[in-house]
Amino acid sequence: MIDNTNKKRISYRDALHDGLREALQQDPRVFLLGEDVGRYGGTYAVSKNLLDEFGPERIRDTPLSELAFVGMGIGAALGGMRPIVEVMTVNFSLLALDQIINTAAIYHHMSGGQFSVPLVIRMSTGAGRQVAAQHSNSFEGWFAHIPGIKILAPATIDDARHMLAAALADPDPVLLFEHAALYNMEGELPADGSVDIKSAKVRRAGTDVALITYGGSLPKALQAAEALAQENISAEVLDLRVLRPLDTGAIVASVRKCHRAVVIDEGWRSGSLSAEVMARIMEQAFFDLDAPVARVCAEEVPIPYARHLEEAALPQPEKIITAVKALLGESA
Amino acid sequence: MIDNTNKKRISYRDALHDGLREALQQDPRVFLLGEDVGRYGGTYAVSKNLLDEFGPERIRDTPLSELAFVGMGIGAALGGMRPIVEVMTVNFSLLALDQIINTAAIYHHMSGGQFSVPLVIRMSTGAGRQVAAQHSNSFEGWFAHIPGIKILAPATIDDARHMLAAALADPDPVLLFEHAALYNMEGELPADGSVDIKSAKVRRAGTDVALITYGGSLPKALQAAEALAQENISAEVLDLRVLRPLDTGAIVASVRKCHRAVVIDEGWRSGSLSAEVMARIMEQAFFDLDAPVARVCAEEVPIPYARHLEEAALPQPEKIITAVKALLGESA
Amino acid sequence: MIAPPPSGPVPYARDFARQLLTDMLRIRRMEEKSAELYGAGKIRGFLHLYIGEEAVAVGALHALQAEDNLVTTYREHAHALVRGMPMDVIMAEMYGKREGCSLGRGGSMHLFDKRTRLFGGNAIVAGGLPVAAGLALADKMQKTDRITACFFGDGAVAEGAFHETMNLAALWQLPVLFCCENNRYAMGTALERSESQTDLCAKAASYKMPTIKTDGMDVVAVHEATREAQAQVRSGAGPLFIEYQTYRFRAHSMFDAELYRSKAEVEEWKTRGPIHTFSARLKQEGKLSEEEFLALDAEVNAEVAAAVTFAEAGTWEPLEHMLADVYTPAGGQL
Amino acid sequence: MIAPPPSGPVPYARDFARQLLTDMLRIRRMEEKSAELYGAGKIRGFLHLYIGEEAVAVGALHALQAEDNLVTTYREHAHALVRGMPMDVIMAEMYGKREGCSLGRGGSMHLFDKRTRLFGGNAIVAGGLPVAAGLALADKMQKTDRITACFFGDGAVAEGAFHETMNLAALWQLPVLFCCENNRYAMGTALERSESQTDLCAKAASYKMPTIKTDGMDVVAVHEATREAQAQVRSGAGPLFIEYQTYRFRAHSMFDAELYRSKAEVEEWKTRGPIHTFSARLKQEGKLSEEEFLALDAEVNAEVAAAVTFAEAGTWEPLEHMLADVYTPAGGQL
Ligand SMILES: Cc1ncc(C[n+]2csc(CCOP(=O)(O)OP(=O)(O)O)c2C)c(N)n1
Ligand SMILES: Cc1ncc(C[n+]2csc(CCOP(=O)(O)OP(=O)(O)O)c2C)c(N)n1
Ligand SMILES: [Mg+2]
Ligand SMILES: [Mg+2]
Repeated sequence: MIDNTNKKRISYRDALHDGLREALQQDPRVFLLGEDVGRYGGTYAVSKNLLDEFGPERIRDTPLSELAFVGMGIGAALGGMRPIVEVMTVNFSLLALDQIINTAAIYHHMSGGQFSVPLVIRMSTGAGRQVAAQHSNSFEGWFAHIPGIKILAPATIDDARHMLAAALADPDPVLLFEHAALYNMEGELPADGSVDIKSAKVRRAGTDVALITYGGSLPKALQAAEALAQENISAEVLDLRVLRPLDTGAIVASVRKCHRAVVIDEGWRSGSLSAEVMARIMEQAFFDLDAPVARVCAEEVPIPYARHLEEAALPQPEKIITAVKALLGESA
Repeated sequence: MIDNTNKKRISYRDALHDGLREALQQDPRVFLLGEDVGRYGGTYAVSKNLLDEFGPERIRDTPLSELAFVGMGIGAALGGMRPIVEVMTVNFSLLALDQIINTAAIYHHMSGGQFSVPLVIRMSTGAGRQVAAQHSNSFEGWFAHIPGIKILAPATIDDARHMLAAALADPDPVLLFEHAALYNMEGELPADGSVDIKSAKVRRAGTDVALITYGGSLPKALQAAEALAQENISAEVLDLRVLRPLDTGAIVASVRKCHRAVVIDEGWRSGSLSAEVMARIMEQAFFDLDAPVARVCAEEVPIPYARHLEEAALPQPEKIITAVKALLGESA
Repeated sequence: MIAPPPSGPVPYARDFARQLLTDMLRIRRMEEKSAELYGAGKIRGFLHLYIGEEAVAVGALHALQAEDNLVTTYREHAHALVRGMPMDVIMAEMYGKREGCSLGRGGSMHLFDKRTRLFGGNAIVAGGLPVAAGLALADKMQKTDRITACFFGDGAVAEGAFHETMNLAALWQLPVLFCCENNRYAMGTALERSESQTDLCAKAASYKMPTIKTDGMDVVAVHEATREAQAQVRSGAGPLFIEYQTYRFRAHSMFDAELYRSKAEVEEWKTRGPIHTFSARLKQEGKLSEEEFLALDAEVNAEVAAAVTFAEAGTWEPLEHMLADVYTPAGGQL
Repeated sequence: MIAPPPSGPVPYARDFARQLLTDMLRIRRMEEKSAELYGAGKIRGFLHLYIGEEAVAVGALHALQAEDNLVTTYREHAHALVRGMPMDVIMAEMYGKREGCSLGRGGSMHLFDKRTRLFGGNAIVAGGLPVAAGLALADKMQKTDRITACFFGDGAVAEGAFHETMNLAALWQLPVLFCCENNRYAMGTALERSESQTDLCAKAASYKMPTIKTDGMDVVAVHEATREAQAQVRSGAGPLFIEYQTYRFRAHSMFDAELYRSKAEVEEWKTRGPIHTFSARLKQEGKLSEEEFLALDAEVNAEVAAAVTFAEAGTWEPLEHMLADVYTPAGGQL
């Protein structure tokens, strides 16, 4: 599925697909289960053609039973397999939350360390495609509240391609959030064939302000940084990548360097991951700040269908730029 | 059920019971549904004897079907009733989250303002009784992330007695979290017969440090404040009461007054409501701070059964005192 | 192997028969236009067409009474239209315009109408079932003689929400009519790959709930079955499950490559198309001439065109309203 | 009206018959002691006793093979014990001591044992069912001939998780034995107030799953039925649902005033008590004398006493371990 005109250019969707295919090829214990992953070809076409290659035992279409098939993923992991459960979107994961939080997340600890649950759950997240309130949630930051699970948010081609392998190598439940607005994003795939699932990464270095973000907001932050550069404002862009455990060291380092920060988060402002990032900065880099950290988040409204309202409800490069400028003014 | 030796002394449990009974007496549209609210007498005995008084039509025992009976509460509210749904504990609310978040919370907005859902959901929350990880969650701060619902956390006899009436008078879904460790708490019931569900309340005035908390941690914060007073440290205790919408004004006022603050929250530290409180202080009272805000939260571990471990995992007065002293030292 | 096309005498007076036909046509033409508008970028997000299934909404909803409650899914243009929501209001909602039923906030999947007691357009599969049971509980407690009709697909049957709601509705004898639009697929998943028991009426019966299975490609069969069903529910006999066996002619949504079924299967089902089989029967019985059909179709097309004009002329909700209605305004209590 | 007490010949050799009796007694005495220790504040949190239901765990688990998987609920002391967890380890766990199976982190409701493939002790009603189906899926994919036994109560049947799992297990023909301990109440809610269809086998059958209903007060009936059931599941015939009709003699947990049932009902069921009816049969058949019974009981009491001593002597997990095992240590991958 790789674009042949330039061997290294690939879409986020195809990078995910290739990562999935590779995982299935390399480990016979790996299998995929979820709604419409097989015959339909995957709701977002990430698993397209995999049914033909790996057969219905390993590419398993499930009925609409989110709670049960996520729980079955837990059981299969306990039973020696390496299941990848696809929950079609984060919106439907609410139906499966009990199994994720009240079973998967506590198994290792509560069994006195006897059992581990090497389960990977993939789901799409986020808004931006006019699919209205019930289909536009961003709960990945919310999941990051739960001890015992790890939360990944690939926002680059490289992470889309390689995070799955790292997640599968992890002995504990890992949730991997693919941002639905990124599937069509294209980019170069670096030659180096692996990524860690520990660290945040500086995607653009800068000195005046740290833009701290993840997932679907990363391209927006990069766009804002580019525009700011035109006005001689040097913005650093930090991609959190791993939402739990958070790489506090990287956050603090960016803040120490820039003395100002804006957190960009597609979750609703109150109680979003942005708050936790700010709390950590408060705790560990308070005296490095020249101004209070600002944030650009989703407006606190069920995400509307109409395009102009949806756009206005979400973080956008312009809003980030405005926040940065307000911050620089304030700290003068 | 009021203690006769002193007519105004009453337990948190009985205050809740009396509020429930009054609601049922005053409005024929009000009814209670949930697991074991009737014949069993209520898991925490809050609804004891109400079946006899109001009959099985209005005190409805449900099967174990959290998703459906919470959704039925939404429907009944839309249909002109004033249901009070009891979800036995917040732990089981995970099974009903889809209905709460992806239906109740968005109904008014997404219907273009046509429909409202005057639903009250009560549930017990919190740890502290050695019931282990699956029964010791504190998700009320997590729910506070969701626009379209309101979140209440009664922590005093007065709020236990009167918050329900205010919740029922509200046209939108209101979730009321009763802390399981508070049911046996006793106190005086003020004569004044109502409370608002808008404001945070200063439960103890002070000048050196603001202890910002809610729910089951309130008595612990008050205990810490009392102990600190012995050492001539004047702690103000702010009870948030309403977790969504948060009373930012009251938070800022306490911070402005004390210039230092500790947030105490039984949620796991990362991504708990404490983070949002810190973020708001960062945004609105940064320059009033003499030291970074600190927090005392639950340790990031599934809450263990063993008493010494459970105690160590939760906020305790001693930890609050230590945090306050560290803060006062730091800001010197 | 599918059943032969519906045929036989139509037991209705000319006017009512034509109304059924007209409503089916209105759905068909409105949706054909919607698909076109989707291609043109006027309608966006998810769009699920009802084409092929028109007999179900039309036959069923004409059997209900005006004060009944209606709960449905993301594939609900037809239900809203037959229930009485003006086509231009639907179209405006799909455009995202303020003149839409939900001010453009919900779009195609979320049509709400307080006037006709249409409680939405729920896009969480099986999400509407508990809400419907709750509406019915309210009616039972208030002793109205209203019933609640709840539409959902075959895919919803696998969800826990279905099970919990069926049990509660039967246990408490609630006046709900569970209307299952069995179009044999949930997205790309055929019923046989979704249910160990594919006879959905047998599943419903396991809750001790009466059931009716009917040919959802035949508006007469649908209407007759639903009339009987609603009367039984309204009589206080408790809930009833009615299965409409139908088929969607189009893709699940606009993003579906239809890899999971053959063209031949679709073509075979099209021979049972509810509009042409019904109009053929009317013509055969002399209740409709070809000219009348064409005139009627022209009228419907004019309605569609007017709806598009209305939607095009619609306005956008002002950005300043962004945070309105997240909570009910004080005093706005119902 | 309950059935008459189990009677008739015991089709087992003396040794095995005595083992069944002994295991029932071990459960009974261990739990009587636990209740006492709860009163003394040694055991805390929630404590759910199995007293009255002993025939189920004993008869059923002796029909399984050592490599089978076991998933159960918060009312699981019996399952852990019969499965082979030493009584002192159970007791230490209930004390919250480090010598408990889960280092004291789980307590009464959360017994885990990797050695005997006991996957817990899940205190979310019906929460274990999906996990059990997943274990069975793993076995099916790995072509082992292991089966998974999943215990749950009558109350669990109303949960969506039950429905979704039953369907998936039947659809995919997974080797799971669904063991429903129908003790007629979920806390204070009688089955008739919980299910529109109170015949739980009929419910299970609606998933096209074979079912067996058996007298859960009779260890012989339980054992025979479960032997047959497990063989069928192990043969690759897919899942099976077995209902054990039983009764708990004690309160739901230590916080239950038992307002929802009469003393007379409890007393009537006690006449069917699994231990005294079974020992009476053995005595009648000359497989057990009164002296032997008393000696056996004394042995069991000694085991209980030793378990208490063990638990008392146990240690507390150090506070420095507080955050251990939230994640699997690197390299600790299974
Ligand atoms: C809980 C949930 N899971 C998954 C989806 C994604 N989804 C939308 S429609 C659909 C298929 C539903 O099929 P069915 O109930 O048969 O209705 P139909 O579309 O055939 O009318 C799926 C899987 C969803 N909206 N909600
Ligand atoms: C999902 C969920 N809801 C509610 C509870 C509280 N609860 C614990 S046990 C129980 C009754 C379960 O009854 P049943 O399944 O019949 O098992 P039994 O206790 O009779 O063995 C309830 C309601 C729970 N633990 N989990
Ligand atoms: Mg369908
Ligand atoms: Mg029971």
